[in-house]
Amino acid sequence: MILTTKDTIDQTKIFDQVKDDSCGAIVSFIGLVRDHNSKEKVEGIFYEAYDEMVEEILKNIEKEVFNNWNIKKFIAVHRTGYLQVGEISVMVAVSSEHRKEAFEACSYGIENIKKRCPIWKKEKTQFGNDWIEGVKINE
Amino acid sequence: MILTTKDTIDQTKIFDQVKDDSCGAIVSFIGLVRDHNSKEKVEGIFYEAYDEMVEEILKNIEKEVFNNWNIKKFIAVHRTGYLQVGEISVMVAVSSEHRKEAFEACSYGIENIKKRCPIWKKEKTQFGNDWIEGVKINE
Amino acid sequence: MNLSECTTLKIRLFGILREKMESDNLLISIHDTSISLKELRKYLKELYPSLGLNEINFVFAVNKVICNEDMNVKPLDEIAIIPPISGG
Amino acid sequence: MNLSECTTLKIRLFGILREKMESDNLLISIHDTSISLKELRKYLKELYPSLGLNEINFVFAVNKVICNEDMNVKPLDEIAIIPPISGG
Repeated sequence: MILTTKDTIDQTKIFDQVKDDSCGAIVSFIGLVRDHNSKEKVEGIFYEAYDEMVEEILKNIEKEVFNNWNIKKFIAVHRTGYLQVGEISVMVAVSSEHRKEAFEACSYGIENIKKRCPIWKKEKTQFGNDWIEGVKINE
Repeated sequence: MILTTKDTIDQTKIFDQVKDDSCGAIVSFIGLVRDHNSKEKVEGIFYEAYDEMVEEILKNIEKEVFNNWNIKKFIAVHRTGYLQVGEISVMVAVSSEHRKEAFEACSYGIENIKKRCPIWKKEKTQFGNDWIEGVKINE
Repeated sequence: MNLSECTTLKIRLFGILREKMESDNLLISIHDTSISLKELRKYLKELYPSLGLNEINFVFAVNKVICNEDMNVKPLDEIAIIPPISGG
Repeated sequence: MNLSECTTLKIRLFGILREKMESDNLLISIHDTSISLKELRKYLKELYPSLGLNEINFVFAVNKVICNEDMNVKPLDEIAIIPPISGG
């Protein structure tokens, strides 16, 4: 399951969805809005995505993960819109029989979301709103 | 926070405990009772621990993790007693500013729990109850 | 310029670029039925200096795929400028 | 054997060993105030063949730490036999 959403990401619900009786391991990564950046206090972050392209790329990442690792379920969700400190911006959860696969697939998932998904963020601090200088998208 | 417990491990509660406004990343590993082993259907697993020694070792692992990685919180909980298929036997959750540290510390945590904690399991299958052949404990 | 030879490309804008133009899209006219992304890059820099495309390391996505700039785009293609990303 | 020279060691049992002996502990008498783990290993194998210690790759924990078998243990030490583990 992969998607971008404007709704709150409910980690309990995702855990229930990724769970499977045949699996002995679940590894999850949760990205949250931090209360600071390298210089100052952060109040919140606005996330904007090229949704249709993100979903294409998430589909590709999902395929790659199932091709490369023997896992049972893969969930990747990215939120858009304005998020306050402590809210979940992204979650990747993987279930598998054994833990090695789940760790590797989860890590691959989040690394590739970061590198390949057209998503942009604007931080809100007491000094205003700034688009974060990002990195060139990976093909 | 580290402990062994006879109570159900509530992953939502642990997520709330490991969360911190200064953190941008949470990585968690959840171990669950699988419905099968390499040969047959499994109905449940009985976990027995040398609790006092496990807690000593978990304390050491916790110290090592904080010495080696720049993380905010580390939680490791291992359950004992009889668990049915799908129940959580062990959970390791780590929060940190950035994801790399959380992934590495979480993986280190579960690998070392597996290698160093005096815990034993007995599987219940339709053919009876069998202590699982384990590995020599790592000093 | 013979207007009958012009076609219109729609180019999607995101993030800082969308904000600078106060628009989700740029509509630009080209003097042919297609144009290479390389030419489009040059053209956009000339036509919209306020986008600041000289200062950012952007790429083009065509039909949701990052493309080599030798490629030609046509009016029905979904074209987007992808400025440096910062998701996660 | 002079009983006044004997001391008692308590050895904790877990898992398959606890089940085999139907007890959480073994109480064994030694003819001295201490004994090396190496000697204890030999002694236990002779004394309790039903534990099957020849068949498993066990180690000793003394006061919750895995110890080298050159070490001597005394009655107040918390001694445990640690059969192969399978936690997680």
